[in-house]
Amino acid sequence: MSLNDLFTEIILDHYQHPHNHGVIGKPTFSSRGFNESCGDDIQVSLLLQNGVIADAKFSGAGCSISQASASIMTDLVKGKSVDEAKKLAEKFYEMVKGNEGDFGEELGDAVALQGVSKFPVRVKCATLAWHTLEESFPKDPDLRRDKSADKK
Amino acid sequence: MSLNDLFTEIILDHYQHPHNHGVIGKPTFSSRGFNESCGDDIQVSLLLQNGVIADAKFSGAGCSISQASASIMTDLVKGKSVDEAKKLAEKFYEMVKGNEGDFGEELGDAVALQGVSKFPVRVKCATLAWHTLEESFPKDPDLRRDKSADKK
Amino acid sequence: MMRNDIKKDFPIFAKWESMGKPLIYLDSAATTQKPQHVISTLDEYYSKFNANVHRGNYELSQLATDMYEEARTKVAHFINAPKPESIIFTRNATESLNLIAYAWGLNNLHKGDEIILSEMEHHSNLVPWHIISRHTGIVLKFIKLNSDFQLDLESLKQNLSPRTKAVSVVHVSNVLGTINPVKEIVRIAHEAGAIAIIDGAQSAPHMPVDVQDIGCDFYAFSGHKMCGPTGIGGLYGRYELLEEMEPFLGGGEMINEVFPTTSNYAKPPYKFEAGTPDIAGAIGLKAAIEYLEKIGMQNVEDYEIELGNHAAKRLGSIEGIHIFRPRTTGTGVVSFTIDNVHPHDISTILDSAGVAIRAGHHCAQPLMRKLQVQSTARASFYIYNDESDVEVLAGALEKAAAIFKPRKKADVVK
Amino acid sequence: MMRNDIKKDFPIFAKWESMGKPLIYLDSAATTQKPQHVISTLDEYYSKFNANVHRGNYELSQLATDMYEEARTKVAHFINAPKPESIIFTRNATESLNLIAYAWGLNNLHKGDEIILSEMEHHSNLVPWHIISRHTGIVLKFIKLNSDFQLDLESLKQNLSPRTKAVSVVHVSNVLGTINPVKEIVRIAHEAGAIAIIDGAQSAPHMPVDVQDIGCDFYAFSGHKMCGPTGIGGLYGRYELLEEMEPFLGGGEMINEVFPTTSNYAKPPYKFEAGTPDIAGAIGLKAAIEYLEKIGMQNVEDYEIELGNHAAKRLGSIEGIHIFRPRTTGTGVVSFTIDNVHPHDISTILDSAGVAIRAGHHCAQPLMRKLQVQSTARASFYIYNDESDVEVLAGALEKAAAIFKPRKKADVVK
Ligand SMILES: Cc1ncc(COP(=O)(O)O)c(C=O)c1O
Ligand SMILES: Cc1ncc(COP(=O)(O)O)c(C=O)c1O
Repeated sequence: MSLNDLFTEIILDHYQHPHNHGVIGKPTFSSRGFNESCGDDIQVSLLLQNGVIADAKFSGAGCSISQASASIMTDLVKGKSVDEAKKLAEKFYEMVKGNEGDFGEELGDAVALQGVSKFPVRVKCATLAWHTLEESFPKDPDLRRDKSADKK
Repeated sequence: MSLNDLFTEIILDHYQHPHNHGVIGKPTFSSRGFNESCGDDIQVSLLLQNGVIADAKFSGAGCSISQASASIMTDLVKGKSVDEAKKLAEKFYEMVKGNEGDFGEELGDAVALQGVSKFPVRVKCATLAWHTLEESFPKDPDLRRDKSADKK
Repeated sequence: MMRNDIKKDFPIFAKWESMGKPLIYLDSAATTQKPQHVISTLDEYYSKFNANVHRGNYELSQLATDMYEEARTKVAHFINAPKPESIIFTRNATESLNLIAYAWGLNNLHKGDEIILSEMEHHSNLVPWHIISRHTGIVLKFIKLNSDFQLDLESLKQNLSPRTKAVSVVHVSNVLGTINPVKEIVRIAHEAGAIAIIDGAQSAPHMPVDVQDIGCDFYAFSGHKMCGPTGIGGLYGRYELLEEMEPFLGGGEMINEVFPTTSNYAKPPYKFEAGTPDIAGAIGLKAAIEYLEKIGMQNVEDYEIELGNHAAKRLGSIEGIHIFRPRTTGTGVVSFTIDNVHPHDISTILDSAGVAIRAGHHCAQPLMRKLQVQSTARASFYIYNDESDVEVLAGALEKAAAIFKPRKKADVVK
Repeated sequence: MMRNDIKKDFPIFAKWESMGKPLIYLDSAATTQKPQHVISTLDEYYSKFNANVHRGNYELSQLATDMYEEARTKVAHFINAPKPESIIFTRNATESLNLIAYAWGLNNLHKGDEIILSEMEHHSNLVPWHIISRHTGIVLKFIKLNSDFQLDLESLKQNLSPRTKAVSVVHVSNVLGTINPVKEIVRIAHEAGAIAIIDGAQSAPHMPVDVQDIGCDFYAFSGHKMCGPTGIGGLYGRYELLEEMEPFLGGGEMINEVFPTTSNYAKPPYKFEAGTPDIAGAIGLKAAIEYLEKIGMQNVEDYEIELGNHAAKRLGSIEGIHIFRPRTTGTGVVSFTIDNVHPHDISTILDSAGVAIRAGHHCAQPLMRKLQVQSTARASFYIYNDESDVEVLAGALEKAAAIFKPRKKADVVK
């Protein structure tokens, strides 16, 4: 359980210089998530175009792990469909739970969070952005496609 | 802690053949007492005349100790003033608490309850009638004299 | 089959034996004794893992949190709740029933609404409704007892009305030992559009319980009556109902956001667990369930029923005894009176023989009135009792009857 | 003077030491560790004296009842309550405060009535009033915090009105360590005709408390924060007020007579203790008080204040730290933030050095907003901590600051 496994350079960089920080004006989906134990509070907003996530942003405040995870997550889901994004989330949960596997291919920068699996109390921080992303998706699969695409 | 110390012949006799069982029609004072732990429920009613307790009765139901104690108590307080009755009650509490002393002179039959002091769970039964008696007396000492006497 | 050395698992028996005062404990319906496994678990928790739960981000707190949540999972499994989150930790069955009355009742009931209880309820399933009734004006109705000390389901049906909002009954009577047909009662309640509440204080410790099979909306129980520590109990609630409900106690842990004058709440079960819970208690309860599961709840039930039946038969031979127990089903609870001997006196005479039973109204005064007694004596058996205990009990009762045999009035002394 | 081997009384420290992971426990404001005396007392109770209280008429039950009532007497003596009967056993401070809100508040407050709280309250003294406010329409007002993290008594006076029915404030803040002038606050409340409620969760464990000197109507506290077991807490209430009040929870023990649809109640404190209490918890709390009294509460207070002051000074030398603590009075609680390092990250870094602190909103979200932080880190010291713990803490904090030192944006990977 070395701190270096947790606070990697990539995490610290995303934390101090987050990507996609902000709010989308007229998002297709958005959601807010809390982590009661440390007060993390994150908002995720998404813009769907042509069946894929064209833009993703996050705002709110939290610890390095939750903020870096949100920064990386918003990078990753861009260009993905809702179903692809949900698959990524599943992969991510697997990784931070400590399951074995090669996650680098699909999860990109997010593998920097693999060390979280050795810090059980921090798993909730790492997954917050992803859970909030999933919460933003409508339960009804039909609604998960963007309306703009339907109009065409 | 022999049972014979508790269930003396005198107690059993008072229990099976209680004295002063009943209710006084127009009592000067009366009160009702409960012993939650065994469901004892006793009513005491008193008639004051010329500054002394002319009649005392009890009713209700309870265990041998509480019933016998009520039977003996009502015998004892007859002919006593309220203050004398209160003093008797104090003496009785002392005895069942297990204090040393010669109680026979004042407490008469009630000394048959001395053995209760060796059965702490039964002390509440023995004192119920006496507490109910005391509860029946008004707090204000002026009211403790009988009204009939005042009218004279 | 029951091991015949169960008593050894409970250190209190050896302790009293060693003091020359063997303990014949027949008051397990009030609270059971605790096996060494439970006592050691508490010791280990405090000596090794003690920390507050759900709050700290450090290892020790995480360990304590995990242990606390594992206890929840264990309880859920024990009564076959569909998921751990449907279990709320409380102090005891009483608090569980009050939680329902306040959180569900106070917020959902209106003047004229009706709740159906039964004539054999414990005060814990009566007084909370009296309190809510005072606040809301609801009406309480009662399922009648028949002459075999069983609930009369016809009377339940007659009590139903469009205003019936809940039916709340005891699973097993703490006085009569009657096992009520709760599955049938729940079905009738649901058909009438009412929710169904089960007071399981005397069933969880004594038989396999399956809340999904019973189908109830709530099921309340106490840890201390099932080999667990004092201070911990539980409430199973149907999750969707828990989600809809307002909270009961307010404070730390049960909130999402708190502003000066408003707050919004966490999800169940946390919504209903305000403040620092009895962490050690929950973990001790888990140990108690581990212990009971090792014996097997079906074994527990079979053993108790057999011992209860045996005791009822043996005591039945005592002159002047009246036993309040259904002819057919009956658990390890045997309530009785003996002519001319007040229950309190019985209890004292038994105590001097080392036999601990209970005498009184057993927190069921309305039932006492129904039975037309002021109080009863009650022997309640558990896994650590056996037929030899019944013998000692019967012997002491015969002695009691002899002491209080009616005699002629003596000459008045003095 | 404080013995310097206090740590030895608490087995958890030796256990972790022996596992090669020494524990530096700085989260005692959340819950304290337990001395061997408390752990052994629980063990002894369950192995020797376990029985239900106030119900059985046999010797074992009487012993348990006596021990339980002696615990009440002990608690009364500890906070100088005028008599044991003015102490109600609850699960924790949270339940105590809810008891007041429900039993007193719900039955006595009307639309437009006002309760004055403060800006530094724990959720346990906020959320119950939110709930009662929803039921009754009462208005909540707040005593302001000044720039030295103390309550502004002028603001209390300005908030008073003829509708003020209660003033309820925390004795010692669990975030700031501020010791509030409760005697003065109570006097002001009483002059205005309001009752005065004190949340003593953080004072009872840490200083001599005299409820008669304070003059409050209610005083709430938790056993687990003062070396006692989890699951037990208490409420002191002025006896006459307790007598007038309606009950809170309904059930066994708290009644006199129960009829099918009504009941009347026992005297306080029993009126407020429905169901089987946490008997072992109360007896364990007595042991905790015995332990603390042996040390002497004045010694505890002096030691903690000195250690708190020392820690505040030592931590003050760390670059970028902000300490939220009054200049003059302050207990063993030191809350802080460090620029660029989130409290949660601080806590993880400290944890890896074996230091247990708490990071979060400390169940005081309105206070966090007032302080304009999302959360803080909090080190809370107790009798088993010393200056060497402060050194380890400070070293680990310096490491945290170094890890999170601002750096230039890296080339975006991939
Ligand atoms: C000031 C204050 N009040 C109330 C509480 C609630 O205590 P408990 O969780 O034991 O009910 C706490 C502790 O968290 C506290 O610090
Ligand atoms: C049937 C029944 N319900 C409720 C209770 C209340 O249990 P507790 O006192 O543990 O809250 C009891 C036990 O006394 C009981 O027997």
